[in-house]
Amino acid sequence: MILVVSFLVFLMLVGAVAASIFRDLISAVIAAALVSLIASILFYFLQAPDVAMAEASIGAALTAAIFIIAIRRTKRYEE
Amino acid sequence: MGFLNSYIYYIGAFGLILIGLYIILVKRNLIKVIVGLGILDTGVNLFLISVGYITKGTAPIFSRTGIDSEDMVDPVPQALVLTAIVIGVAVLALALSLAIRLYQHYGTLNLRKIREQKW
Amino acid sequence: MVNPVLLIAVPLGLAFAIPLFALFWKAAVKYIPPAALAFNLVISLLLLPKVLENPVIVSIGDWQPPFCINLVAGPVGVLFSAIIALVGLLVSIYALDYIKEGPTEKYHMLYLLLLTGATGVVLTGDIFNLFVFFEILCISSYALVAYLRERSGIESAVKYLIQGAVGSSLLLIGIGLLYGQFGTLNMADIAEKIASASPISLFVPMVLIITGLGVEAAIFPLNAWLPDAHSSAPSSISAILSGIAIEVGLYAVARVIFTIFGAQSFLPFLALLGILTLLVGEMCAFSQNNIKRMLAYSSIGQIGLILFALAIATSYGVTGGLFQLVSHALSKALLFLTAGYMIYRAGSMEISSLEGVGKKMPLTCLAFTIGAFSLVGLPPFIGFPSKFLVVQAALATQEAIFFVLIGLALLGTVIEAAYFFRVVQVLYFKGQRPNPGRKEAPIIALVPMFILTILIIVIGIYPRLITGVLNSAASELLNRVEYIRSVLG
Amino acid sequence: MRRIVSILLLIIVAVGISLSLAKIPFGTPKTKVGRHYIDEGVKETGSANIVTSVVVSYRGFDTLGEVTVLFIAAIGLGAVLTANGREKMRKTEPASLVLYTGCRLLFPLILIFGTYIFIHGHLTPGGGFQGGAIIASGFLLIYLGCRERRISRIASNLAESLGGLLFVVIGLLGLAFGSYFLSNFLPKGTANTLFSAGIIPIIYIAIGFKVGSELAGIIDNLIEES
Repeated sequence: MILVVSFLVFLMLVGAVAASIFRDLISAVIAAALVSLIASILFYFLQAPDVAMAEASIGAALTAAIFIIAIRRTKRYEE
Repeated sequence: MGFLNSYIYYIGAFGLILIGLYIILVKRNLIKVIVGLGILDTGVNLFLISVGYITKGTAPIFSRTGIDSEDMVDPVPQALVLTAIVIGVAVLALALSLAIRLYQHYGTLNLRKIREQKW
Repeated sequence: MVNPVLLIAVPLGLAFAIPLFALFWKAAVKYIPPAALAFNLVISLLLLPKVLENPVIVSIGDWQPPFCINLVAGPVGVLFSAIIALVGLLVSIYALDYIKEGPTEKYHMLYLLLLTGATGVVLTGDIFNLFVFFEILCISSYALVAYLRERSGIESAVKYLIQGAVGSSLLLIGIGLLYGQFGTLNMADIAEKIASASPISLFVPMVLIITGLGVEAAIFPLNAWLPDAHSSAPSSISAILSGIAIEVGLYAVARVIFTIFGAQSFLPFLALLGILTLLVGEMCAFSQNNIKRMLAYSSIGQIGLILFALAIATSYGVTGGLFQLVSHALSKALLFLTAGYMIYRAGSMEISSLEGVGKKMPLTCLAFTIGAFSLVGLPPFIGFPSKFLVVQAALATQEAIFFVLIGLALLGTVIEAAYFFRVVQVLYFKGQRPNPGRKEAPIIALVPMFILTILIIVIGIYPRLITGVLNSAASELLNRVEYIRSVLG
Repeated sequence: MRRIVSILLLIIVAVGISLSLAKIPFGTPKTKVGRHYIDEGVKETGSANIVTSVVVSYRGFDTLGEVTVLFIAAIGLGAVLTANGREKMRKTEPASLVLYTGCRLLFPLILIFGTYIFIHGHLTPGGGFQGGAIIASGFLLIYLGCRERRISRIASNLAESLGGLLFVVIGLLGLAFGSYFLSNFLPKGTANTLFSAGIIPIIYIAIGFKVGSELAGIIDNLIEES
């Protein structure tokens, strides 16, 4: 169990670093959504199913969607 | 192993908080900064939930009779985080709409180039 | 028995109802904020005599504190909610005519919600609830700064939003640390338990919380957003941001330091920060050519003085700080309201372009002059007794550090006088253009200016009108044992 | 330069927080208020899900503030993005038949699922926010798949406004009947049945409608070309 959690935390931090490195903003947003998704799994492990649902639906799905809509209306690549 | 057992969630939460702050402080692109705000929010939420956790606890829901209420994790941080998630998405949405307008006015999202006014 | 929860629930309900009104009767929308705020003013004034004897504590839900959220309507809370309702009412009357462009019903909704959030912050007795209302206040001000959708407005809203969002995340981390240590969120309950905790574990949450609140309160290193945001918002919003929002932020800082942490050793540092804020603000204001930026920097200076007075932490000092806060709220609101129409008629925000406006709109300029003199601290206006009280309080401490700091504060006042007199001189004595065609501000905008002027003069001559309330408010802030006892019973 | 200063700042933050974390060991029970909610929550509110009873009942005022924050964001976003002049909507390619039909088939199912989530908020995990977000994601699907379809702005404003008003009015009714704002004045029933917990399901339904329409409105405003 603890190994699974450690692996997920590692993956989450890698996702966050990737979100900071990617110059393609769409990729950065996907990486941030991955962070949210793993966080929601961690919430489930921490016995917070309500929060896990909210994070998965609001934090991962809707936030990524509005980010992508906004990027479509501005510019895709970081200068 | 004991170290991981007791600190892994805190490490994850504060890792996210520090990475989020780093993105906000260093990156130039406004959308990137907003992504950083989102990561910072996620980290704060993870920290709040970890504060309320009890080892080998169960979710605070009496879905069937005979659940031992001694082992239930603290419901208060979960309620706080539900609030914080919604507030976070509200701020992100407003920030993105401002970013769209900013791009229409300046044709760029680079915060270092947008310096009409002095700080 | 008037329940203080009405101060929050009724404006909130009316704000939610505005979209319905907009469907059926669009012309009525702009009268809803004045109506709601007039209601709040009446309720606050009704509550005032009662809370001077005993603070009114009401719970939300059927439980007793600390198991539910409670509102604490003590002298401080009711004093602040009365000021918020008064200034908000006057500014909303002004806005009836001033706001004509753009999605006006959205403006009125956001405006009402901003003031509801401010009322919630000053009344609540629960630290997470304070965070939520603080977010209401901040988010509606981000949107209102960008209301005109110009380049500068959007840009400063973005800066404001990023700094504010980081600040509120820090605030939330601080609240989480406090909850982890004490297992409760009620401010009185935390304050009761805090004596048993070790100082080092309290220091970090305190710094995080004060940093988070300090962004909105514009304490020195955290106020980069303020001049931009205040100068590019519509003038009615600048008046509210300068007259209400920063003050509410300062209230939250004072409440956290005095009531929750009771941090006596932290106060000299805060006094130093206050004087730094004051000097930075006044010096930047002196070098401005844009009148709204000048007023915004002068707000920073005034905030510094209030923070300094609160940090003296004697009954005198806190009373002086609160008095200065009231005086700043009234005077700065007046200044921004008058400046709004002066800019509108002159067509530019540059001070040099205001030449001769004094002859064109004599009433508005007279009101501006009175506001400026009051802010500088000339008798017989409200700024005089308040500044006098602050100086007296600093001298009464008999400590060398406060003597030095109040000397610096007086230096700041001299700078302040210099730039305000320069503006007044431009208004009246410069530019002999031969076009004295009179064009006053509309009557509905003159009414709130007139009421503010009257208040400034009357309280300036009879400061006893409010010193009683201020005194008991100061003793509520300083006496945390009494606060804990009245909430927890 | 900026990077070095930022990293120094971050190190200070990290050290400070880890110092204070020593007082908050992970995994040990350390709460007082939460214990009370677990022990008494079912008896006092009638809701089997303690998180729901905390969100809606014990800390209902926070929740009122929170839906207000979302309301402000939706309005502010509308105010910022309102078109200055009349500009035309961008022409977009119609979606393929498979996508179109799939979206139309899925949409009612998603709506039903969201409604289920918020009606059962006091029994199972989930509630107004989660259900509202699911409903909003259904509308997102419609925007992506069937581009010519739009929800009527009036209907969404109405849902938003009535949801908020219902919340405040229930609170004021509690003040009238139970002498506390948001007092639970309806009979609480037996826990773990659908019709229990008094005002909690009603408030969660109001929140569900409000959150769903607000999030859908946010997406609608962002997607529309201005």
